[in-house]
Amino acid sequence: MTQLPGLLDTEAIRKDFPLLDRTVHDGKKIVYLDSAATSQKPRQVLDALNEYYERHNANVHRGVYTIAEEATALYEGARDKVAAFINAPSRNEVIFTKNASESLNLVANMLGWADEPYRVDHETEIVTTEMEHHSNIVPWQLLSQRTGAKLKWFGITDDGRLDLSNINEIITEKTKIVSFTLVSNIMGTINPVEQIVRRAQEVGALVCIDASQAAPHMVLDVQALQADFVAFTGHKMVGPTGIGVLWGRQELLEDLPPFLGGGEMIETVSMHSSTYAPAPHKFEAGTPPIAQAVGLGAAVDYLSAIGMENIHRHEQAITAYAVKRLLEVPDLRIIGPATAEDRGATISFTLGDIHPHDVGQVLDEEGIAVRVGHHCARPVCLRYGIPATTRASFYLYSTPAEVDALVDGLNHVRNFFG
Amino acid sequence: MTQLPGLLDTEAIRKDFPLLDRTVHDGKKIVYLDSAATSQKPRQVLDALNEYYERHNANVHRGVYTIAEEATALYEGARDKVAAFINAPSRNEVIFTKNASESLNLVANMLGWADEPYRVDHETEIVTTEMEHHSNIVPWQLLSQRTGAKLKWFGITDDGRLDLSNINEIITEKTKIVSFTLVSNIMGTINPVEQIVRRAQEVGALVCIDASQAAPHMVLDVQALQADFVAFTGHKMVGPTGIGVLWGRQELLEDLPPFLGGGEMIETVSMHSSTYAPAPHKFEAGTPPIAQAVGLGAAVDYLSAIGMENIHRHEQAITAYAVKRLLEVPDLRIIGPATAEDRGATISFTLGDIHPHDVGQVLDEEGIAVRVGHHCARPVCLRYGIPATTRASFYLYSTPAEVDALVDGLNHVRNFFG
Amino acid sequence: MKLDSMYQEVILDHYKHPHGRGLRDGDAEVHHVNPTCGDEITLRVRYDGETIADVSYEGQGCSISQASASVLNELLVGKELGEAQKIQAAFLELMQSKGQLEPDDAMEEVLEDAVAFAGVSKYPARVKCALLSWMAWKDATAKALSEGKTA
Amino acid sequence: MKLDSMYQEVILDHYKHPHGRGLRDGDAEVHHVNPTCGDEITLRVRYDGETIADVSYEGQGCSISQASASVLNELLVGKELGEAQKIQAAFLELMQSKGQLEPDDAMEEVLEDAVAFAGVSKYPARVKCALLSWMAWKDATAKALSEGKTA
Ligand SMILES: Cc1ncc(COP(=O)(O)O)c(C=O)c1O
Ligand SMILES: Cc1ncc(COP(=O)(O)O)c(C=O)c1O
Repeated sequence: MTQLPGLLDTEAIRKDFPLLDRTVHDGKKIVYLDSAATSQKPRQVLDALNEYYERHNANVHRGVYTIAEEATALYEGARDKVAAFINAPSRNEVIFTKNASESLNLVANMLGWADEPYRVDHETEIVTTEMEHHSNIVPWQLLSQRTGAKLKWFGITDDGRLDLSNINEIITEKTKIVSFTLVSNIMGTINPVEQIVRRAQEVGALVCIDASQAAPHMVLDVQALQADFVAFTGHKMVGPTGIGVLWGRQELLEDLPPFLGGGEMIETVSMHSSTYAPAPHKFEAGTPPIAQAVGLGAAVDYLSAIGMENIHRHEQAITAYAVKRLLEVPDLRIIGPATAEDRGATISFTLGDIHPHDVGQVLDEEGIAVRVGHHCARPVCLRYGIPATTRASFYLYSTPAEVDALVDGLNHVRNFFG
Repeated sequence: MTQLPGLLDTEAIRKDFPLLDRTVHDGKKIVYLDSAATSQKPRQVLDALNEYYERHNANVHRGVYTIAEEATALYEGARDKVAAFINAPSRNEVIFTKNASESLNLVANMLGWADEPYRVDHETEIVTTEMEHHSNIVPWQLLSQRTGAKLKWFGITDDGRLDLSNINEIITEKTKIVSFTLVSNIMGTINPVEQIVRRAQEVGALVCIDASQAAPHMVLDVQALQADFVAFTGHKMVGPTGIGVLWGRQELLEDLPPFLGGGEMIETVSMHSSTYAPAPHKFEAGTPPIAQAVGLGAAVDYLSAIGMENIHRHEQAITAYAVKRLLEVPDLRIIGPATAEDRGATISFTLGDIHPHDVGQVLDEEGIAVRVGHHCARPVCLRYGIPATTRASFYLYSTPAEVDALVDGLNHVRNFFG
Repeated sequence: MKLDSMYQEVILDHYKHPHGRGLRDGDAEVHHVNPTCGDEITLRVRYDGETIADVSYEGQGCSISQASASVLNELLVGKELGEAQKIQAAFLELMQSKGQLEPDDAMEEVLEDAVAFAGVSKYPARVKCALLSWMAWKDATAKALSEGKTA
Repeated sequence: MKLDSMYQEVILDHYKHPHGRGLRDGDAEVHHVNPTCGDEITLRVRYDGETIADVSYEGQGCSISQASASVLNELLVGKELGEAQKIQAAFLELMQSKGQLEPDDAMEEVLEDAVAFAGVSKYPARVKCALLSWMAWKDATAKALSEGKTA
């Protein structure tokens, strides 16, 4: 067994994740290398869901009876946990959504309906990057179409970094919002937040950070980031599906208009007009994903108990090892940073002329689960003139042995189509 | 034990619902009479959630590996189940959202951004009713504010029915959309769909039906309703939190613009522009509530196995019994229909001058869980000049003995504040 | 019975026979709502220099919110602003104690009848009911001050 | 090995040595995309009366989608429209069979090399790859017909 410095005790950790015991194709143990798409869930999170449904299930906020108070305490307690996890100055800055995509759409729509000084209109500009997940592109394209605002973006360098050489032309006095990803979901690149935030602040633009690929893997401190909004998603951080988070600065959440209307987000309603509850409830219309928030709270507890620094160190070790071993495979080209520096544990590559679909199919036969395609980041594929990539992504339960299995699998793929 | 004709075998059914075994306040068995707020969940639904997370968890639609194909089959299979449950002409007409509120906001936003002939603008009118849940009022108020369209509504009669006497003045040639609830969540009233739909069709207006309080309790046949959109929510129909449904007619879903942008809802994306996937995916941005959809599929299976006609008959029997018994309590006034005809198993009432908060609190001490307040339908309280109501709501697991417990509890309340 | 710890005799008394209910002249008026349950209060304060000359109110709500407004009226009218603020702070602390705070003699001296609300603090959904009038009073006072009506 | 049922020798042959690849003159052109994986094809049809004179194409995609386009070209070019539609329908049926359909002689006669795709029908994610060019052909033909280019 390969031993690397900084690894977690994966033997113990893997026992928490029932799915990792799963076999496919006549008894082959699954090698799950698709955590960037969604992570597996530990027993602790599933227990929290079951406990909620079996003992405390009730609608929140409006009940005076015992289990309604318990459900409310659990739901709001999850907000406290998430606030602590991201070092939010106030729990009221944590909005629960259904996923990161909703969080990002929420920001775009708030700004579209806002009054000055936040309002995005035809005289203003929106900035994003070529490296974004579609969920941080399409909302801004829609906003731009609907308001007439101009959409601009940072390009990518040959080695998978943001090209900030023209930062002063991209972010200008007209820029109202700069929205970019902290970690690329296709190339693993970790982006230089500080430089972008500094320029945005210079021109008075708001900053929205897509932390979907960061929150699961590293310490996320919204105060240190100095952003105005930070979005992420539960299912990638050992939490349930159906829950996302938007963190926003309190004064902004107070000033900005609501997005979805309905129960829970109001103060008083008459047929003629309504007033809205203070944030975060102003942005949580309808019955929230209660069990899912509770599950996310348990996920955050689980990650914190292991320690985000330790998880990050583990992934750095695995990534360095994986980069090294992958580059040993003939014809393999890494798309994105080809070293272990300033990158997360997500590695995209091409393998000669073999289409990623075929790579993925043959690997699956060996029990190895990787993702193939555009990874919801088609502009990156266009940028590098490739139809798609094969992507392996690692997490706190990944082992060097799984890297080895991947490399063996890729060699098998080459023989198969050789 | 009271025996009523048409009752389900609640002894067997209650064994499926772990929470109903729960005790509160030193061993008092819970009497859960708040199913209109959210239903309890059977073991079968929780098992489906666990099975999904422990064996098949992967992101959907993009994987070629085994568990990703399984997850996709489960997620899309849930869509088939829901489509069959509501007799949808096509599975592609079933959109998964996070709750009914999102479904209703989705309709409002599609119409706000639509081209002619659907576009809602300052020359057009929107119609709703005074009986709606806030989630079917606020989205239309927001749409009206944002487009300048005029919002009109049907009033309520003294006995809790829609006042349709002026239907031809309310729904006119200017009306673009009529949105109303099939069953009132505060008074239990079942509304006369046919008459409203006929008038809407006469003037060429679209019809949106809020079936949140209908889908759990009766046969829901979207074709028979002849509506254009039907919204409902999973957590009230023995499904998980975090999942809702919008059904829409296929040609409308094809013509109308998307709402949330992001992964999954696109066809191709470039930085300059994007094209969208066909419905339903066009309206499902980001990682969907996968496990929750699977859970809703299991919920629909559970309800169908018992039979929606049987559930409805059970609730009718319980409702008739509850109305009769409640009216025996001195000073109790039912808000809404005071008979068992054309109403669901949700009964709101006031008890002399005792504030509903106090009623609920004292009942809780007896283990009886009822909801108190506006029930997200403040205009109804305003209409009847009351600050709030106490609401008892029944479901397939409710028993006549629980009705008796409620009545005993209410008599205790009267003595307590007497 | 746990319920008795919430519905103390004193509270039920205030509920049934509220002090100072009704709207009278004031220096400032506020309207507060508890969106959770729909309780509403309209409250006016009148100052005579630093002295609270009157707190008048009208509203709808449960026994706890009604009794709390009545106790507030009884406790604060006639007091100096500084003293009233101390009472308000003590009441807030008690209500946020989640049933963990056992009122001692010192507290009883400050809060008088209001210590009866200690039991309510165990019921999170009702804490807001108890605080509604107190928050309204604080807000109305700030408004009166900013309009320069006192001192 | 299950994989061999998908990657039949015939399929790999077509993938490595595609028939009729490249864009040539046509009566109608369509561009189809498989959003699930990003496979793309541009396809043109040319009719000579009722006879398919040419199907030319260009695109990017996996072995399955490439081989499928090659097989399509081989099978359809030279056929009468009616016959081609029968072949298309048979292929569609086979691909939607979820591995349940064992091709018999009659089917082999209609589909020739295309029966090799039977194994692909077990893999839902790949069915769309196999169908991409066939859907494009159908669409292009409808376009050519509606523009009155044939018969
Ligand atoms: C009639 C009605 N419509 C809409 C809703 C909103 O459903 P949700 O809170 O799940 O969005 C509810 C329940 O809360 C309801 O009873
Ligand atoms: C960087 C990034 N942003 C946004 C998203 C969208 O998250 P979700 O699909 O949960 O909305 C993802 C993952 O899908 C992602 O990787």
